[in-house]
Amino acid sequence: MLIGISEVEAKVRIAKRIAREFKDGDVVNLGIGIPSLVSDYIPEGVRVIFHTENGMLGAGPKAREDEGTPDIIGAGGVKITVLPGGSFFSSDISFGLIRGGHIDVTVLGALEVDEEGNLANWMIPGKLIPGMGGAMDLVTGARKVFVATLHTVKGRPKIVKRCSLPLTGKRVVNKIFTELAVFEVTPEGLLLKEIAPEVDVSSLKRVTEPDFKIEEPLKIMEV
Amino acid sequence: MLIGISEVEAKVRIAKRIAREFKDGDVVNLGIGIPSLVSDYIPEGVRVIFHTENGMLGAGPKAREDEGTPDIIGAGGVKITVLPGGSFFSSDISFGLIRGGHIDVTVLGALEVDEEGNLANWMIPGKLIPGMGGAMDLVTGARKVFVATLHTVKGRPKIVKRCSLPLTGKRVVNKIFTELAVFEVTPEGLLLKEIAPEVDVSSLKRVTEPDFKIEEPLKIMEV
Amino acid sequence: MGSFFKPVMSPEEAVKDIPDGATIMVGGFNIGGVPYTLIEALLQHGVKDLTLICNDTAYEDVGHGKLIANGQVKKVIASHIGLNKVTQKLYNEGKLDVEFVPQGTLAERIRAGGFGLGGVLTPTGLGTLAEEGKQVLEINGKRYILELPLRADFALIKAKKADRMGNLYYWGNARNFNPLMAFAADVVIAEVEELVEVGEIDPNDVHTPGILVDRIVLSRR
Amino acid sequence: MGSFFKPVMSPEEAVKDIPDGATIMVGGFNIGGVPYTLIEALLQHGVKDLTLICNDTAYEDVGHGKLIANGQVKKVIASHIGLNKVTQKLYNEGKLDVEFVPQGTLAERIRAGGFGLGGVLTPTGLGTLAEEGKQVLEINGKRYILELPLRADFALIKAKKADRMGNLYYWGNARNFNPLMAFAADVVIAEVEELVEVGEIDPNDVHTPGILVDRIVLSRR
Repeated sequence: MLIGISEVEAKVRIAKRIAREFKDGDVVNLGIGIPSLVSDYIPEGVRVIFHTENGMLGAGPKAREDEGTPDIIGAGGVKITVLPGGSFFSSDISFGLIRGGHIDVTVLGALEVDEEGNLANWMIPGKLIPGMGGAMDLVTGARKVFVATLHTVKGRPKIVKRCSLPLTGKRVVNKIFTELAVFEVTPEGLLLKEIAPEVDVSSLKRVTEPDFKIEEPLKIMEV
Repeated sequence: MLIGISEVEAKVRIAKRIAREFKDGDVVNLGIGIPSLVSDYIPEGVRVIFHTENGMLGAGPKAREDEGTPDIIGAGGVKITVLPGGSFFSSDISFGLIRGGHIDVTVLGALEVDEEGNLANWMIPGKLIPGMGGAMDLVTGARKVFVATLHTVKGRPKIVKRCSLPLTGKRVVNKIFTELAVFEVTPEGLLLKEIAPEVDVSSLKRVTEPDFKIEEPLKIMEV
Repeated sequence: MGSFFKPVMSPEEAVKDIPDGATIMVGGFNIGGVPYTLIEALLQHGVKDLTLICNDTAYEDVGHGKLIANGQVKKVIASHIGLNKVTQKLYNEGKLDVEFVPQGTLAERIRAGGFGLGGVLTPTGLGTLAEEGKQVLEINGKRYILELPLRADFALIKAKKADRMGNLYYWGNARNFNPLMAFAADVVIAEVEELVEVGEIDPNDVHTPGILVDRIVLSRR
Repeated sequence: MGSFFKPVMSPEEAVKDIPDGATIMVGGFNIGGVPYTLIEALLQHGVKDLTLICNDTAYEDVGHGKLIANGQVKKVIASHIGLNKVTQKLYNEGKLDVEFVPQGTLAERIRAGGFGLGGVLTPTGLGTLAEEGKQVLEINGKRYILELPLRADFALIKAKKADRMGNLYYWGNARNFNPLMAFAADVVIAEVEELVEVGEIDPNDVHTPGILVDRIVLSRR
């Protein structure tokens, strides 16, 4: 890591930062990986309604070992709970909510994300091919698409000029959150909105493939 | 009436005859008018499951005056009951059942029905224009389409060579039941299956516009 | 999309921002599942030139049928108008525009509008007036009419119960078009007979998730 | 369509007429809503060359994932295979055909198959591999992929409860694809945890009407 924090700490930092993006009453779908951590860090007083694409609103914390049931699981297969005011429904309804623009934000991981807002996160041809699951619908239908990703993996930037892997969605990403920075995707390319306290813009440029504009005044990311 | 029975008696005769067509477990949707009478005459031991397109299976008899609710009504707006084993659902599901071929029989009235199995029952341009309601879906999706109609109205045959009114469905009718006869619609035109005891074939021909073939041996309609 | 709890309003307050010329969906089939109280408020309100999307136009003196009788509607999109004599009369006189839609197609068009789908491919109406002027696609050797999605500015729906988060529970076949319309309008106003606390409707029994509902109004009858 | 009461069968009896080469739908998402008992019977049965339509291929040692590990499947139509190492391995080796379908599109394709619709018009997948080889329609200035309906010879679904007429009640988010698949197969086999008398499931709580169900099997776990 560029800034001397562990991978786990970096992931938690990203999750915490994203958790501060939501407004009271927002409806949010979290992907697996870093996104799944976000729900642990929602600020007090902000009531976010979590959607799971297998058919649930009002998803609560993980179930206790002795209380969970396969009849209530998160999108990653973990046994979870349902909060008061939650609801269950079939998959067509669940994706009607997604595709129809009824989900405020989806947070997804990335294999690659680029300056046009293209996202690749469902396959590496010939190697890792999990499938798109609900991700293609989520990036198409959610009102805002946030990407949560480590800034680099094995030294290689995850934010690239142009995705080389098969896309999950074309020009769909609104914001990118890493342990080093927050970018907004604009029609003119990336706009740096926040930077981590440990780095400066020139070192950030070295680990970010595309050029980016810088918002003035540039905010220091709260960590 | 050609055979000296009242219009009401004629309608009841048609309803009774159709009621004998069903097998135990059949799922049936009844239109308004004569078809709505059919449910009163289902033979003992035959358990027909009635569907109403506003969203119900297991429709039961009319509600008692003091027990009905606008929350359970038949397709004609009458307050009815739900039988044990019934179910309620939204309109998309209701028509998914219809269009998807999950309803065994629909019984509908006619303004005109013709030898090709075309049915007109939703509008008379410039005059009576109720709209098609669920009828176009029913004739398209139900496995069998029965037409229940008086043989003539004001002396004019309801069974015609070619419908002149806007169609509800093209080549959709399987059987036609009147107080005088039962016809099957075949690729070669109408086939007379049963004739009422009071009439003979030549008098039937005078009140039926298209030619028809006659099944041998010709059955006398049970009345 | 909205607040965590949904505002509970008087019927007058709930409909007052519906402007002239708005497109509104109204739930119900015949006398069942109609938001009668909201309709009364709309009659009082006097809003004009509405486009009304509904299964049927009820009766001239019942429910949203009254809006037509009261001259507040310029266009109706419905499957059936046969029980409202005024609708039929105005239509025959050329004073009211009526788009007839087969009932199952109407349900799917509303659903498509709310579900982000581009249209509906249905065999219903082939060879009839319902096919006229529409694109027909041949798919796997069969023909289907392309029917377009429907959306509205406001949906006026009716449920049995709501909780404060807007979760709705319907009862009987009064459910009909109501849950579909909840997806397909910019503002969804739910009239309910009973308002309960969050948690009182079992998550398994919620028919319309509260996130779709913007305003809650209690029935006056 | 069938008998008034639905036969309650042993799992072995219920699946024994599924022939080699059949297309089967299997309900569930990850570990939830999977008809485990029916899958065990299919493993015993040994039927081969199945086309399997499911949301995901579970795990190589869980649920219908085992059918793949056991070599009984020639083609999978699913949105996700990432948790079943055997599916991924066989696919990468070219020994298993996998058609990837976005999850929402999969739900709509199954629904279209069961609802008599000609296809699905969705924006999901535009500009990705999911668009390749498919017809794209421009409707009101927006592009939509035409996705085709899915049907199966048999659907193996899982519910919490059934009554003797086949009415099904699901619980939790184990509902997922099960109610959709009940519409879209020639023979629908419902595995349930509990069988109750007709009338015990409130008509308002029936999620799958019994007329769609052909056979009932009790879960063994």
